[in-house]
Amino acid sequence: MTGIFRPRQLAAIVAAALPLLLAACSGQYPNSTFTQLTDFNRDANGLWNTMMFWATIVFVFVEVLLVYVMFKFRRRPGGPEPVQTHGNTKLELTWTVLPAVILVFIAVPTVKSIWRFQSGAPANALQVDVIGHQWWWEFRYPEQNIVTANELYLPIGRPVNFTLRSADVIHSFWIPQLAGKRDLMRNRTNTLWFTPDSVTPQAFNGSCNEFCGASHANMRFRAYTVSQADFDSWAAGQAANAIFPVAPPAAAPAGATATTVAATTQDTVAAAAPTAGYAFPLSELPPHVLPKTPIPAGLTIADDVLAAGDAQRGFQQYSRSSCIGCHKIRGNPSSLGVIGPDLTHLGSRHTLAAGLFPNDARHLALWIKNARKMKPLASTSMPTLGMGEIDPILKTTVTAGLGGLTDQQISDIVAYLMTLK
Amino acid sequence: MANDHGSHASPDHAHEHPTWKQYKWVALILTVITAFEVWAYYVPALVASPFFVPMLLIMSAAKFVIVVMFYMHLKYDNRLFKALFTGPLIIAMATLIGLLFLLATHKAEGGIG
Amino acid sequence: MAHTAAESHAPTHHYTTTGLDNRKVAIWMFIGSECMLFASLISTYLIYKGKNLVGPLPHEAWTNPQTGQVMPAILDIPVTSVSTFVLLMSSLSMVLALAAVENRGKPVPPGLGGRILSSSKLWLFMTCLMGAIFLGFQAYEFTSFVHEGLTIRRNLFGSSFFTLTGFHGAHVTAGVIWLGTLLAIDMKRGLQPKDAVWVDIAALYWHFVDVVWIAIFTLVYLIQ
Amino acid sequence: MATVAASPTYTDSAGSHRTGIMDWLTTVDHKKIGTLYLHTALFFFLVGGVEAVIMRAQLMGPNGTLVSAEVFNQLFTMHGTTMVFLVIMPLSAAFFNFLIPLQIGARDVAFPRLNAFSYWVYLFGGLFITIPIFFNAAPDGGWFAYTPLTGREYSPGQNLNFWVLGIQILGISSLAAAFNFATTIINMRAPGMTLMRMPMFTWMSFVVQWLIILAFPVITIALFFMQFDRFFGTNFYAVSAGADPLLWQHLFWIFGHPEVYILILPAFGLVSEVLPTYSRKPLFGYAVVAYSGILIGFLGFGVWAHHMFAVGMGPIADTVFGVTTMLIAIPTGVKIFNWIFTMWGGSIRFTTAMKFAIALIAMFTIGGISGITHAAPPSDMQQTDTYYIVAHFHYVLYGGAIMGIFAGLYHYFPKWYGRKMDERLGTWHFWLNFIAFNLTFFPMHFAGMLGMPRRIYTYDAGQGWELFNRLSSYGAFLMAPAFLIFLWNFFRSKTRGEVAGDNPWDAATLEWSIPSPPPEYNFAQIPMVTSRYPLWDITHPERMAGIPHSAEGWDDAKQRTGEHVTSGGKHEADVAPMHIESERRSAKELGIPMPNPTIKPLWVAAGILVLFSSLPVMYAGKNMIAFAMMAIGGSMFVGFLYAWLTTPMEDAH
Repeated sequence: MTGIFRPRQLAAIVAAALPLLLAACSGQYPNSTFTQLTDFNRDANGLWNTMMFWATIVFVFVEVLLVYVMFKFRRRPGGPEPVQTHGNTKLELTWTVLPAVILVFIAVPTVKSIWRFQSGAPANALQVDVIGHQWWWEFRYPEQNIVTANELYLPIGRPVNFTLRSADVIHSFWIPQLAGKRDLMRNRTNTLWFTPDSVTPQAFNGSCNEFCGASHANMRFRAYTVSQADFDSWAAGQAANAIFPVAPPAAAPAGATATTVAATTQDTVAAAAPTAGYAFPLSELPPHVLPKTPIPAGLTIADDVLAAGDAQRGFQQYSRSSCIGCHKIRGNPSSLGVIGPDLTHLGSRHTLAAGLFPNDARHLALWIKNARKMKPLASTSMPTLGMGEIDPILKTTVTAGLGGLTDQQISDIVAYLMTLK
Repeated sequence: MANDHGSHASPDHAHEHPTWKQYKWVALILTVITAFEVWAYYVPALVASPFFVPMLLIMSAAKFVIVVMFYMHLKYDNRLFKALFTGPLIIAMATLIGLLFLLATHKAEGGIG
Repeated sequence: MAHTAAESHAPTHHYTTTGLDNRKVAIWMFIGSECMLFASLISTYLIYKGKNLVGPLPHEAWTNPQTGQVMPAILDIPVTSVSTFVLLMSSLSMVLALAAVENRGKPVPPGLGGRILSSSKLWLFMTCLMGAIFLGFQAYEFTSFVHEGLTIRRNLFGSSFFTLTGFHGAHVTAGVIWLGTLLAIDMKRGLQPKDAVWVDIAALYWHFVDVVWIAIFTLVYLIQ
Repeated sequence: MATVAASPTYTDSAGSHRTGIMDWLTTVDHKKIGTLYLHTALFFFLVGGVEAVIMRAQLMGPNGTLVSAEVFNQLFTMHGTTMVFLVIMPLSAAFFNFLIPLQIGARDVAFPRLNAFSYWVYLFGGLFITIPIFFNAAPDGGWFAYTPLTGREYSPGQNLNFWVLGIQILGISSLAAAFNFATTIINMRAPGMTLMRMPMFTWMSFVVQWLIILAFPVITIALFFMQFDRFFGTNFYAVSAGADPLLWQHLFWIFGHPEVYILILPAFGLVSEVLPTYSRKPLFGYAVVAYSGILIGFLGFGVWAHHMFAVGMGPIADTVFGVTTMLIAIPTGVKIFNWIFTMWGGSIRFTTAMKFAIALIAMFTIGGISGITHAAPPSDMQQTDTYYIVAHFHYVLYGGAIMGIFAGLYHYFPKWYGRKMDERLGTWHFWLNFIAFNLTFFPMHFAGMLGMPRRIYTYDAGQGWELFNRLSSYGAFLMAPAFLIFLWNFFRSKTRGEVAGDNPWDAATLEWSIPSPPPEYNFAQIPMVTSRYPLWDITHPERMAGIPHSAEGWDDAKQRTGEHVTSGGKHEADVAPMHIESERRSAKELGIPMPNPTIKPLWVAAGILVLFSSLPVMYAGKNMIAFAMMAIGGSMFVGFLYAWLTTPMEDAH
């Protein structure tokens, strides 16, 4: 009967699987876990290879045996009645003991690896605190006094120890090419450490891996491994207060407001480092790190309005908008919120909205206009701000009374924020 | 009738039940242990000693076993019932101990500062 | 004996593979299952012990954040010791009730003691009564805790304590209703030895609820 | 005189001749209840399948826009919940109901009315948890419902209420059924049917009942905590009050891991019936297969935390749970080899049932091997919560449980309905299903190891996952017609299939010694069993030469009960040496008393439904309506339960 086709089917599957497996090791899989870029992954992959070695043997043995039995013992017309056996103690003992022996070969390196990576990080490790939020990542470097969001810089060759906590529900921190994942949660502090030791600077995608609500899929981040020198430069830049272009040009509107603003900016500049720090060059970012999420239909901003955005006006607008209640910009004395991501060096980041969009003027403007449309339930606290937009959660139209912003005002704020390198 | 009686006298009834005398003694022992436990609770030196918790656990286990053996007549009943009870009890205790080991470590934090 | 003709012709005892009654097999498995149920409840209570952010606390004095007043530990050991004793004694009356039903039809031992011991109604009633007294104590304990500020929402201790003892209390309540029903049947037509298995499974349930309390009393009330 | 009160004698009741819908609503016949389970579960299979197809359509390409994030989250939550609680468990329950009494030579289960109750609770619970999806209010916290996400603070909607209450209702059904079947297997076996002569399906079912008895109380408590948190504001999972976010996870997986075996072991039992039949050989190493089933069940309680390696339990716990998990591979591997050697030297007939059984061996092996890879925590940290895991457990639960259940359905259909399913359509179903299954799930291994997380409703372009997702989606689209072919074949064959006869497959166990479909009383005379394959003793004595026979058990029974060995309340005359019954007579003619049909279990179940439904009403702030519902539901529950318990099961003579 049809049983005869089975082996071919099986063979076809195995044949189809092999090239896929080979392809998996090549460069077109930018989030592959099969990398040699950290001590952690080398360890995990060593373990994987050991297991795959035995798995292949067991798989081939079992399936070949099965196929052989199906061929050899299929019913033939007029065939004899089968010889009756109902057990064989020696055989059964063999296939009980053999797997047990194989498991020893797997268990020993497993246990070694468990203890190696769970006995505390090396003393010289760089400390990074990761805090998961619905749905974005907060990264803090306590030694460097840095607070940033959604983009992580790691020096090559130095172990890094992550302390993982959550502000709300459980999240899971994962950069597949660098290490395994660890959960972040309230009331428990987790750790994870590894040493990125690739030769060249690289950029990676990271993601949340524990289901954390509506926008779980949109909780992504980026990690850059850079040289120690670049890292130091980056760290110095990030640790400093926001740099904001000095005093308004001569043509700036006169009056009390302008004066206060000027005074404030002067202070800001005085406290800030003179130059922005290192940032991973945009031109060197591999394509998979650049977000390609489409903009939702019906959400637009006119090019000319966007281009006309003025940073100085934006600064004023920002400083009296509802933004300051949730976001912090060190150097802007009115922007002190801590609920949302720290925006002090927003302009130095390459992505927006937890890795969902490229961080350019257009996306930032649309994000401010209607974040809840850009990212489902982006957050109950990041409101829809564009005048005339419909809030997808509240189902109401945003008006000036509700703190709505015109496209022009948004463009100004964007211009301001993009200066925060 | 005799047959009927015979079939009724199946193993779960064919054994000796404990008697009133035994019941009385069991009740007395339970009372004494309970009284001792409560007394121990009020002796600060005892409470502070490292034997306090093990002692209470042993006494409570003793009461547990006595009730199960005599009042639930597991001592006299069919072996099957012993298996039906002790099996799950062992799994339940192992689970309890495993959970305590795994979850004793969490710390309540006020929140993320 | 007093049997109808039809009954004596009828087939007799259900054949079972083990010779044991189906209901008894089932009740023991049910009790095994209940072990896991209470193990989960007790583990949770113990895990959350000492993890409270606010009082009241079971064994330690605590400071009321609103008033700054130092409040004593909340558990009332003397009261609970009495209710524990009552529940333990209810197990004694339960075994006597079962024995009385099983021995019905046999000659009653001479004297008042013999008559008392052979009264299943009395012992079923006593068991129900003691169960009800236990529940009364629990109701008193719960209300006084609520007055002292410990509600099921208050803290981890409140949630796990009320749930654990509440589940036990619900079991006692079910037991009282069950035994009350048996008592009503006994009053109506008299329980016979053939009905003993009904009393037996109710008794096994009742004793199990008792041993759970033995564990709770030690783990929750006595160990600090 | 020794008549036990609750077990009055059987009689042929007047009520047993009801027809039509009332017949189904009032039935206490284990075979009919099995049929109800089967059809309800197939309906939910269709629902769960539609959910899966929509998800695969959404994920076919990057940045899909077919459904919103909210809808997708409801879909994957309900797909998991449906397939676990409303499809595989009830399909297994259909077989428990239909087969266990037949396989052990009993006239019914130990508690027939409790059995009906279990079914009605399942049906109501299933509808309770499923219907909200049509109002975009279905549970959306995943089938694992991790706290604190599922607490009121982060999921304030009604969605999760339906989940927590629905699973609680379904738990009542599973527990009631488990006590019933475990008692049946312990206590209702025919004389001589010792434990080591039980058919393997009954053995595996027995292990499963124990897993349910011990695992479900834990989830019951975990759900109560969640329920209290959501409805009454307690703090069990409230992290802001200092609760441990892992408490739920541990309790859930203490239940959840045994649950995996609850899903797979019945299928193992079914293929252990199918393989010997079509190989014409007894099961190789019967005792070892039985013991390994027990061992899998027992070890299943000691491995739960391997679902949680990413939560950071510390090196000791990781080591312990990693190693115990690896140990489970041993008894599982033993089963695989025993099945292969059952076929070895046999005379294999490739019926559809056999094809599915062999597919189980082949596919479950893949799932088992990938299972080993995440028994190693450092490796699992790269795998967990990715599509690799999705691939793994579909190889176990679809390649294992579902394939086994299909094998069982094709194999037992003739016994169930008296007709065979069409083999040509069956072959189509098998091959389409087999190809579609591998096309759907094999690429997921790659997607996962190449970095694709689970439970995401969208992914960006250029991540290297497009190909695998497209293949998986094609596979899912192919699986749908395969299932429709099965449904067509199933319903058509009931009335138009080839008439089967009593023992169309030449099988060896008791259920094949009676007419197909079995008469309501199952066995006119209870057979005395003297070996593991009682029917082959008659039809193929030559096969039974090496297999031990004895009067063990039968002698015991005789000795214990004196001259009066009876079964199911029958006289000794109704117990007879192993024989074939092909004559079909009515219970009345034979004088076999049957339990009365009754609608009370349905009403008790309905009372539970009303009681539970009051809580979402309360959550919506309509307290008066909620209290009214509680009062109505509570009194229905108590009232009908009393009525049920005080009515004897059968009419007295």
